[in-house]
Amino acid sequence: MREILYRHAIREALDEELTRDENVVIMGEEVAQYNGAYKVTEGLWEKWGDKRIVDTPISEAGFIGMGIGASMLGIRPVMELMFWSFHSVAFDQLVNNAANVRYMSGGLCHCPIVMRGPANGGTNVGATHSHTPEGLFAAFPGLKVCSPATPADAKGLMKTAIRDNDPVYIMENTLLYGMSGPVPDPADGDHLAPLGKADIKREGSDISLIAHGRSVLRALEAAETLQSEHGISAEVLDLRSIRPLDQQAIIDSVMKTNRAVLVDESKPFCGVSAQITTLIQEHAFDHLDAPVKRVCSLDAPAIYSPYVEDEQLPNPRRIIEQVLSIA
Amino acid sequence: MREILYRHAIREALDEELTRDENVVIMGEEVAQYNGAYKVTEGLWEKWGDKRIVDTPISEAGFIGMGIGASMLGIRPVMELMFWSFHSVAFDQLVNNAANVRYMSGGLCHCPIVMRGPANGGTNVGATHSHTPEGLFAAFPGLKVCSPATPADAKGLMKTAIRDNDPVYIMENTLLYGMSGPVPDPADGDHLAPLGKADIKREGSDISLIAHGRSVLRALEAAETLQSEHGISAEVLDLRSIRPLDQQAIIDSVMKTNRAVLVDESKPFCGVSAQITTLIQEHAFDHLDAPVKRVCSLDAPAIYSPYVEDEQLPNPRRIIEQVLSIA
Amino acid sequence: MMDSPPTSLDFSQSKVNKDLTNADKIEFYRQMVRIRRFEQTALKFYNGGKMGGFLHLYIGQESVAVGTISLCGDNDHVITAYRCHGHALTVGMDMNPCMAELYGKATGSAKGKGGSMHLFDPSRNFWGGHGIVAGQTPLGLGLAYAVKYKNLQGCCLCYMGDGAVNQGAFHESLNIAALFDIPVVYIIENNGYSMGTSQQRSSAYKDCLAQRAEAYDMDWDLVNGEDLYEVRAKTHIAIERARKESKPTVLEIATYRYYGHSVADANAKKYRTPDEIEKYKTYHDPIRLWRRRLIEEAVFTDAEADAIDKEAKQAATDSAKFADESPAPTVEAIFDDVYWETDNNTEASKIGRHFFND
Amino acid sequence: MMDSPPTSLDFSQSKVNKDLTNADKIEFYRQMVRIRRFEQTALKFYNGGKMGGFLHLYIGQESVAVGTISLCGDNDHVITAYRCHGHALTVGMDMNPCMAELYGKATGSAKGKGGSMHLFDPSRNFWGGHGIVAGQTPLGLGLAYAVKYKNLQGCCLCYMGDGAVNQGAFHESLNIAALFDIPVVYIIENNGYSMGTSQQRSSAYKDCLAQRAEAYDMDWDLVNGEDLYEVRAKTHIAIERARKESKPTVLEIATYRYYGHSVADANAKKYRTPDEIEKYKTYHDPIRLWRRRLIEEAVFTDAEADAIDKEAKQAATDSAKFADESPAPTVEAIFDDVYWETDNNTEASKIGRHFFND
Ligand SMILES: Cc1ncc(C[n+]2csc(CCOP(=O)(O)OP(=O)(O)O)c2C)c(N)n1
Ligand SMILES: Cc1ncc(C[n+]2csc(CCOP(=O)(O)OP(=O)(O)O)c2C)c(N)n1
Ligand SMILES: [Mg+2]
Ligand SMILES: [Mg+2]
Repeated sequence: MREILYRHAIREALDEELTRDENVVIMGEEVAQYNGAYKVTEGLWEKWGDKRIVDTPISEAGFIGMGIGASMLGIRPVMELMFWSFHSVAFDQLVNNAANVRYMSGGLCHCPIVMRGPANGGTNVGATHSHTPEGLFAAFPGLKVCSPATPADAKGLMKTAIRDNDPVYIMENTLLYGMSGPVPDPADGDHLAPLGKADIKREGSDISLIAHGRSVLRALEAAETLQSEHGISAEVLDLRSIRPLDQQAIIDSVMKTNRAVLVDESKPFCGVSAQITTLIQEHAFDHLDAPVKRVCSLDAPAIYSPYVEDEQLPNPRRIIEQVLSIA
Repeated sequence: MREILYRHAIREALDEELTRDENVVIMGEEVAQYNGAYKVTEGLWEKWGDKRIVDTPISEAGFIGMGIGASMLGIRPVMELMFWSFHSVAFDQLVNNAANVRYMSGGLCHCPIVMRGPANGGTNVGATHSHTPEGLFAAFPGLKVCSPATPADAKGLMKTAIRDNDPVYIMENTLLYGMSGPVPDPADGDHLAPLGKADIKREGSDISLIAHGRSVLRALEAAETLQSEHGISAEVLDLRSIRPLDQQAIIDSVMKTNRAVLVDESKPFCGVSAQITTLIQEHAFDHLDAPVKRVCSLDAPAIYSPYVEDEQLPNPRRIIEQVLSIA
Repeated sequence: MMDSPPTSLDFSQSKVNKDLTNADKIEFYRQMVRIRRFEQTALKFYNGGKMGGFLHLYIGQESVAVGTISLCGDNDHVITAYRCHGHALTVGMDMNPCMAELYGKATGSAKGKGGSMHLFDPSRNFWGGHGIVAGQTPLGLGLAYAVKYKNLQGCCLCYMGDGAVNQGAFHESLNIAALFDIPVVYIIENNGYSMGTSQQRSSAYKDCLAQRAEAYDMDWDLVNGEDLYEVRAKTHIAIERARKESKPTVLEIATYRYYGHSVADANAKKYRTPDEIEKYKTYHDPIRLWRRRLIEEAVFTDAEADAIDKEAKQAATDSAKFADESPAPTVEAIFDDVYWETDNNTEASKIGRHFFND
Repeated sequence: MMDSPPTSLDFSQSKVNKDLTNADKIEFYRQMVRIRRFEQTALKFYNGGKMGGFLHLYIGQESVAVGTISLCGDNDHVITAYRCHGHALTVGMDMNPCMAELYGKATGSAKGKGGSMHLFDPSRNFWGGHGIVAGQTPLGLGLAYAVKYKNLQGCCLCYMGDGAVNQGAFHESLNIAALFDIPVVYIIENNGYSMGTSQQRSSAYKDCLAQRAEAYDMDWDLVNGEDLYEVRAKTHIAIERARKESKPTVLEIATYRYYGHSVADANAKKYRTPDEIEKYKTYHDPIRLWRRRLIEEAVFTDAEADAIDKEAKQAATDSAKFADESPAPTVEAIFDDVYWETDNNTEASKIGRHFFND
């Protein structure tokens, strides 16, 4: 299969959906003429022009709210947040209007919008630019959240999200944009990945490493070392979608391995990993041979220093440490 | 001991701290001339005047950011959010500036501010006015969060929070404002309650009900019924403070009872209860005779209808159901 | 507001008003009276314990909704804040689902999920009813954006209070509206107070609030809300500007609310003198003025006006009965209307877990 | 911006400039040169892989920080956005801790925690360095509020970019500043672009951005940033208004940045013509103009100016050496500076658990 970059996989998804549905419009800061701060939308403005690819002022509450309002009338905006971190200035629109308008209207309005952009640490941009708010948003019923780890999933989830009739928030990763991987050729038909379906990225029998986003890759690295150096066979389950969540896949994996380490770049307090731990201990209580362990970002605001930021994030060393503590 | 209302306990705390420290200033919408939307600040403007009790426009990002900036210069603002739900329009100030300014300056700035207001469902005000964001904010290192269930704790925590040199977010409850309880007389000295210390509101031996805020009262009701109708002795642990968290008290209680049901008005996904479950299963794994169960708000936006909203919230019936499922 | 000088212009002679038939004029009367009677009835039953939460009454402001919405066509949209009963009835919603919504009944327009602040009827281009101050202002922008995107000639009327102008989202919206030429008409219903805070205590401004539009090189106007003709004449200009030139406008309509901020407002008579309220009711009441006008114009008689009033009162009473007798939502219904996909039982809704109650 | 007409007024004759000693004037030159040399050095080592994250250069804008901050006294405070090196050096921060911060070293002004966007020095009334566009604007309001609360005569200079004026928080701040008479001076450093978006493509306005102040009945002025005398003269008026009358002002200072938005900006020469950049460098460079002026005024000689330049260059090089040789923060240090109470090991810090790594 051809290999393409994660960022190009997303662009391809956008391009295909722009072609498929004339109501799809891409909006955000620097997405058009500048080609996107991280070049995800490169070339789209040239191809599609001002109507479909729209540069906005630095007014996240304003333009995201505008997208939500437009979506109620049937437009399908795909909004780029240059960083997901900037959710903080648009939070009301993101969690009240998008998440609640269907509910408060008794189902009369709907909100088929996609919000996307990078959400990650690891690029030394400090505390205000390194949020990983998967759990933050998944906590709001009405929203859907996913976080692709590979180019194929990035493309497949994006296309599905754009067709979904509910608000879907996609958290990408600047450190993944430049990574390549196999993505089916468009000639072979639409490549869609369902929301709500986890993916076993590596089969294993001794322990389940459960992750999403870039943490999946860190977990895979750790799994290799666990196998080669410790003879431990780790399964790596990529959640892909945080809400809807593939709870069955989580439970199935843990029932097989009887042990789990969660790898989650968000902060530990009330993070996605806390939710997954809660589900595991409830639904696989009798199958657990040890407490579920977590590897999260160290519990402080994101540090700038390139010398230590990597240690603040989940990394193979810390994953292996946790695995060995219960294996 | 004298009994006073929860709202008056808070007012007394504010009044005492206004007296103690001339840098304490109360700010918010309608806190002065109107006496507070929920009358918490009643009479303070008359007593203290325009300088110390400040009415603000409906500009939460603006005035909360103003309070944060002022706190860096040594003012000790106590900011009222008319509803904690309105955090959504001030989120950047609340989670970036207040939580990170100390960190990003390498400890050079500090931010001794208190944000307070009601955070609860149960008053039929619908999805945009019924948030309980204890976990949402406790997830941000740099912030402290507490949620008093009784007048005495409301007063004691408020006074401690105002003296604390870090940002403390206090989540009150409109349904508690009108409840009375014993509060030590000011004549007997400062009544302070420490942040980070849970309080056993009822001793028990068969199961731990762990809660905060109004859920503590619901848990106490449930505990009575459990005792009288089912012969189950439930301990009720009131967390009071979500961050810092009295983890030891949680673990101690569970080690004694071997079972826990968490009662938490927030939504289940990544709520406070998910975090507590995670801690319990990690630190008391071998002591648990059953999975930890949770009673949260039903996982949908807050419904308006007075006929059903109560069923969406944790209530004794639902608590008892969960207890019986594991006892 | 109440001290606005009597208008020197006679807006009844504006084209958009001259074209009105008698039936049209009577219909406006009927609409205003229906709002008032509906709300008086709601107030009575709110006080009787039939509703929960808030009840923000529109009484005193009726001419704003009726005058402005009377200009709307098929491609024009309406969105407002929590003080939304007037707009809901004016776009044509029946009293029954509105009242039932206030009661929190399953027959309510939002099935009892939204309550008084959240009346919606997309089939009539009415997009709510929103509780977060100014939170609807970017949504209104988006509705207008969509109209333009679809190459339709239309606009969105987006209402807000005088206190809402100090929310950042509104300013972001103004800039975008002007920059992108979005056909949105922002209508500030200036009733002089945001809760207990007067305009002077909440906003810094030169001459008026609408003038803030100048910062964005946007058109604006100030409207005396007590005169339905003026409301229509000036709003018509803004709407035409939106439809024909795709240009936004900010209108500030001076009006007044007779009751407290919400029915729960214990201070309604503290921050305003009873005299101020009485003066407005006596000299500036939009319904009273319109009625007098129509009698002067010999459009209807006192008796005919009374009949309309009586009918409205009856309809309101009937709606309360309807609401009262309607079933409450079930507890299970709490989980409906969260996701389109689960509501519609689509393929997407069957993959993964959407709700998390354990 | 670069096409601003040559000023007709000679601001060197304003009182605040006439009072300057030669030493003062030379000091301004030195400060501007130090900023430029510091940043050129930073750029070199950024490209050499010594730093992470972003590097937003201030080169071209030096007269703004130097001209405005030169007017500050003990009770005046400074806060800005992420393009903060110029302000940091001008308030008097040493190059060493600044450069070390860019390197992410423990000897950095924020111990390597903040990086290039977050230089702070409260001991010099400098409150950062803030990364969220316009997020600092309410903080600046608060600093000024505190000055007033303490009955001190002072103000806060709060800087932002031209793109930042479209964030809601800024508008909320303007309203509060005017309403409460807060002694804050908002300074829009208008370099014509927010990233790749020109002022025209991001903002709707009539004549200029500062004029938005009128919406709040607030004073404003437009300043040609290439002329240090003009910057000082006009800023002085605003500062005096703040100090003496406790009134806010919005100043818009026309300036230009030579480099891309950040060093990582791949498009720096796409959205602006190389010609535009060259033209500014040649005809409008504030350092070049100031130097020429001081030579004309016989304040210093070319040789003296060169010596200052050389010294600045050396200091910058030294700071890079200092930074390079400094230790990195430890992993344990990640947990410092989160809470005042835990840092200071207070009683409060000993109750309950503050951090949650398992
Ligand atoms: C963001 C936000 N802050 C505060 C509130 C509480 N609140 C509801 S209405 C209101 C006053 C609004 O006044 P105005 O905009 O003049 O509208 P009016 O009530 O007069 O129609 C306030 C403070 C809210 N709903 N949302
Ligand atoms: C709320 C927010 N949105 C977007 C960004 C990304 N961003 C950083 S700087 C910038 C451009 C700002 O331009 P301007 O205000 O003119 O300042 P300049 O860079 O020219 O100094 C953008 C879009 C951000 N940091 N914060
Ligand atoms: Mg009002
Ligand atoms: Mg700029």
